[in-house]
Amino acid sequence: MMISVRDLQVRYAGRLVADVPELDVGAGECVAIVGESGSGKSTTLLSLLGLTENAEISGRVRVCGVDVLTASPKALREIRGARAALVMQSPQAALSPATRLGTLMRRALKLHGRQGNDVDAALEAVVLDREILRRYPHEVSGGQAQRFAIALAIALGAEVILADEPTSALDVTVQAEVVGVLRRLRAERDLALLLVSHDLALVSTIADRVLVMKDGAVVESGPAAEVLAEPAHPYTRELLEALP
Amino acid sequence: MTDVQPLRRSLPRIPDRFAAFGAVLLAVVVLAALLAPWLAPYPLDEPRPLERLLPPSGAHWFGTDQVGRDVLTRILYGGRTSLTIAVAVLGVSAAVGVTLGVVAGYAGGWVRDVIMRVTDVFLAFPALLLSLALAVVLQPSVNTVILAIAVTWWPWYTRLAASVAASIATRPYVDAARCLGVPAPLIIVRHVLPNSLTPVLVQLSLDAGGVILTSAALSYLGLGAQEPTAEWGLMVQQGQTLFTTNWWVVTFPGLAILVTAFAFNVLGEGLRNALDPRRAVK
Amino acid sequence: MLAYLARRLGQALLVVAGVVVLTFAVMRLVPGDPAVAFAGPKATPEQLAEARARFGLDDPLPVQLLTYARDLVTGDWGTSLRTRQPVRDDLYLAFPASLELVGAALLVAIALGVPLGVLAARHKMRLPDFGVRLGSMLAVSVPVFWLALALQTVFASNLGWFPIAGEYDTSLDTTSPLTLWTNITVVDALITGNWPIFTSTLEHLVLPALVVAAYPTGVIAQMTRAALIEESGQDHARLERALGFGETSILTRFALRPALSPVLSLIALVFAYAIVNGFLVEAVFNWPGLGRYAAESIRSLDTPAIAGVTLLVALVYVLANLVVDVLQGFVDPRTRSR
Amino acid sequence: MTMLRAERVTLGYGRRPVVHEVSLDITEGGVGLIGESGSGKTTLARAFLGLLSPMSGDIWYGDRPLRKADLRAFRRDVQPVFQAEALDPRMRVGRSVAEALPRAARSRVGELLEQVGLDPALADRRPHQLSGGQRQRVVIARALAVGPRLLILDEPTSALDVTVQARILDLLAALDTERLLITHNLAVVERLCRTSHVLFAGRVVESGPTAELLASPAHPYTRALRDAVPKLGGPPPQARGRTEAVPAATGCPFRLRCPLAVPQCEQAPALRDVDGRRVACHRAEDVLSS
Repeated sequence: MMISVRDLQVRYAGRLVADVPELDVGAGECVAIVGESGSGKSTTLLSLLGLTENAEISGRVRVCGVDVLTASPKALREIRGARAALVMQSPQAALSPATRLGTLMRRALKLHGRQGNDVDAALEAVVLDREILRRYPHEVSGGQAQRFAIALAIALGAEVILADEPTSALDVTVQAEVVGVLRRLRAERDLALLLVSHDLALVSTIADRVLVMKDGAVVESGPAAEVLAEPAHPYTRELLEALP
Repeated sequence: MTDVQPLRRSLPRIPDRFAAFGAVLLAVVVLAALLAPWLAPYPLDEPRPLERLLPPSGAHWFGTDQVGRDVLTRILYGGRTSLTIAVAVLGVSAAVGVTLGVVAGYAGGWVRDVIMRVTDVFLAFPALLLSLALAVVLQPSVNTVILAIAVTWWPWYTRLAASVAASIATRPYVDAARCLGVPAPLIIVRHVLPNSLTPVLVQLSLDAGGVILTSAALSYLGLGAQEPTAEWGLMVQQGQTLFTTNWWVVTFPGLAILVTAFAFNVLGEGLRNALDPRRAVK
Repeated sequence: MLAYLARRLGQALLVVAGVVVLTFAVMRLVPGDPAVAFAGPKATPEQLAEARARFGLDDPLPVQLLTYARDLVTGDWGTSLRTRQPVRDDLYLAFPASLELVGAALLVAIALGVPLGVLAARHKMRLPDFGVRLGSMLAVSVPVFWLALALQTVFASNLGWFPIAGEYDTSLDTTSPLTLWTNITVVDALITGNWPIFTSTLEHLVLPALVVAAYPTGVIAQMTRAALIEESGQDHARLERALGFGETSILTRFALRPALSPVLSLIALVFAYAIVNGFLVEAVFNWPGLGRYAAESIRSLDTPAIAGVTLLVALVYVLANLVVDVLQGFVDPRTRSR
Repeated sequence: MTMLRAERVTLGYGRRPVVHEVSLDITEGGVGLIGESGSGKTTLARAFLGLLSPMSGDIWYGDRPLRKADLRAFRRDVQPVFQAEALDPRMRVGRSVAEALPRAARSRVGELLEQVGLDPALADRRPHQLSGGQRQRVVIARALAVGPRLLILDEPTSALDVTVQARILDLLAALDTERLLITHNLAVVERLCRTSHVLFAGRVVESGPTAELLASPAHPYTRALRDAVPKLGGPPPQARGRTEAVPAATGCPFRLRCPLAVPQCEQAPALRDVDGRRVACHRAEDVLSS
């Protein structure tokens, strides 16, 4: 089990913003957290890597065998990127503006002692050519930037990808490309993929299981086919009916 | 707590009390200046040659100067001069600067280019020299100082207001107002100006300290307030040779300038954080 | 990028032209007959007429402006009434000393300001941050001329750690005379290996440079801190954290370079401010720079000299802005594509 | 003769054109302008609103080019509904709506708010005190204040959550004004617009009845758009061609991304009628049949 969460509760200044009783993602499996803004889906994902600044987190969170909440900062930094990778919503903004993409790749690999890893293979896996390493973030398209973020994870050898609304800022044709890459890599490399999204239709085409969140709580969860075909909770039904 | 580094955990978090601290300090300075006639232990201009250069004592908290005047009294009244200069300079500079800036920012095109190039010229012109030249031409006095500094200070507000107005001009709510047929001047007054106030307000408080320092410098160079006006810069200039022998004559006016400028700067810094939309520390 | 720089150069030339016009106008504001201003108060009628002819004072104003501009370009910046020397030569002597003082002050300001800014940003809302903010707040609030007097009195007159005034111990002129290259004493002494003058100039430089450096150090520390906090709050800092980088390396290796862009444009601004502040410090420490020259010119209503200093300082400000524009390109690649 | 139309309009900022020679009528039943980021759809919308004057060609308001038309009348007939930040953050929302009304009719603000399903008491609130959906309703109320005949909607619901979006779409569908809808969302266009035009790199590549256009696209880009949209429980969306390829400067702009590109595509295809559709593609017939 790549990700195992029990009774996760995240509070900002005492206010409960995310309450997830149970969440498991196995190798090669794709689990999606669906919900509208303010549902706590992103907070849940970020807390798996301890990236929610100034938040009080309780419960048990195990990622790649490491208990995130009790791990030492050093142990936590070791799994970040190298074993569990983050893909963010706004591709360009997620890349340091004054650093060439190649430099970022090199620094990340060096940090985790993985300079030897095959960068070219990682770029090929996301259909990018080497030339992109010389470019700055503002010199590449949104789709390229997002695929580069995935290439970073592959190059570092991550087994888990946490994707926080990876394509909501992209055009629909570009989204199809990025989601296609994620789907292929999950299969080829047996990756565990946790996808956060507000787009039920997109989730239905890629997720094995789905959690539906509203105002911080999980209102329904189960196999994607079942939940989306016969939703048990009225809110899930409302979400489905709202699709234009 | 997960991502907190061991180093950070040991250092206590200090709440951001800057704005409050600055406001209190400033209130004290302003009150002292306003209530000078009541607070001052001695009448303003009453030289007592017998009590020349007395060190700080119960009778004269800040001692007396070369002609026996009570230093504390002159500092209180000097506060009035400095604050009047600051308020007058910033009032004129902001009025002229923001008006030109907002028009330049909103209109864009050649209008903006002309205004901005003229602004650049005044910015490139050494402020102190332009002030000196004006002070020489108009005979040194407090009004001359106000005009001299204002002439070199308005460009900062033009540049600030132009950049803020230019970004507001592209906002959808301005487009919506245009689509309603609202004429440009009304759009500027109703939408552009109110939304430009925050950055200008912050800049005003940050600049107040700078104006006080510059006016004191002009007086120090003998181009601002003239004897017998009580003005901090002048007091430092007159007492500069006494630094070793009678330190108080020079030190207290210097400290008065420092404290006032400091109060304005702290308030400005606090305002900048308080009013900056992205201030919320995530 | 080249198109952008070309446009900036064009704008700079326009600004310089504007400054020339403004200087010309301000000089004409000086009361009294311009001929007196050029020929001196005790000039005889013949000298006045000669000055009137030589400076074309009877021509219409626009013509006078053009001749004035032409003279400036050809290097004839007029003759100082006080020193009776061409203003250009006076400036050639005085300007390097100011450059030396302001240059040293800026080096101190950058060497202190940037690291303090990084320290404060790294420990945001904690003791070091509070200390740096308080310190920089004091540095930008202190009156320069008062600080100059205070340091001079305490460290020079009373403790005697540093010389009271002057650029270097003039007795050394005889024992180990300095050969001039750049006319900046400390640089020439370094190049020609004249150690006695080099050390003496450094000793004389400490106090005045520290005073001039006070404001720039404070404002650079504040700007660096604010820019770093802004930059490290961006999304990319979160991805860097998610890649396993620690806070310190995020600040120094990813956030610092983009954050330097606003700091750089600030340095051009602060450079100009330092030249002006230098005037006051030069007066206190009797530093043979532009400040002292300007102060004396003003006292004696030496119009050509005042105009000369004004134009020179304005030129330096415009040049500093241009240099910063070029540097921006290296610091932040986004500006390169503007 | 339609109330508003573009005739061979070229638009741009500074000297660089972003929209090239577009002709387009705002016909009955809602007109959809479909395109992705950088397609020029917002620029075109601003031209239709009279906020941007064309570099060449004209926007016609009735029988006169907009630049010579009676702007007061135009302002009463045509109003925008923008996506975000359409309300002055410092102004109470009631006051923003009142800005559209003559001084005498300021009392109608409450009535207008009710018309868009809002409690009139909200008039005293500032935009940040309202939800996204409420803010968008205020924007619609302000647009309706002048009694427009045509609403130009630029991505009116893409910043909203899907449940809120559904209710705003219901509100827009119920309005009896004509509409020009600018969006990247095919489903929203299908719901509100009888005819649609697909825009790529500042050029109309296909126009026609929305339902037919989406059911059987005649241009490769329209098909790529349609296939990329995930459908609930449907097949995984297909990515076609390399999306980051920059639009070609010469010939057909889509050719560097087009899976059906042939040498002939180096000559720019003109818009032509194919099976009741106007399409700019040499191989439209192949696209229709496959």
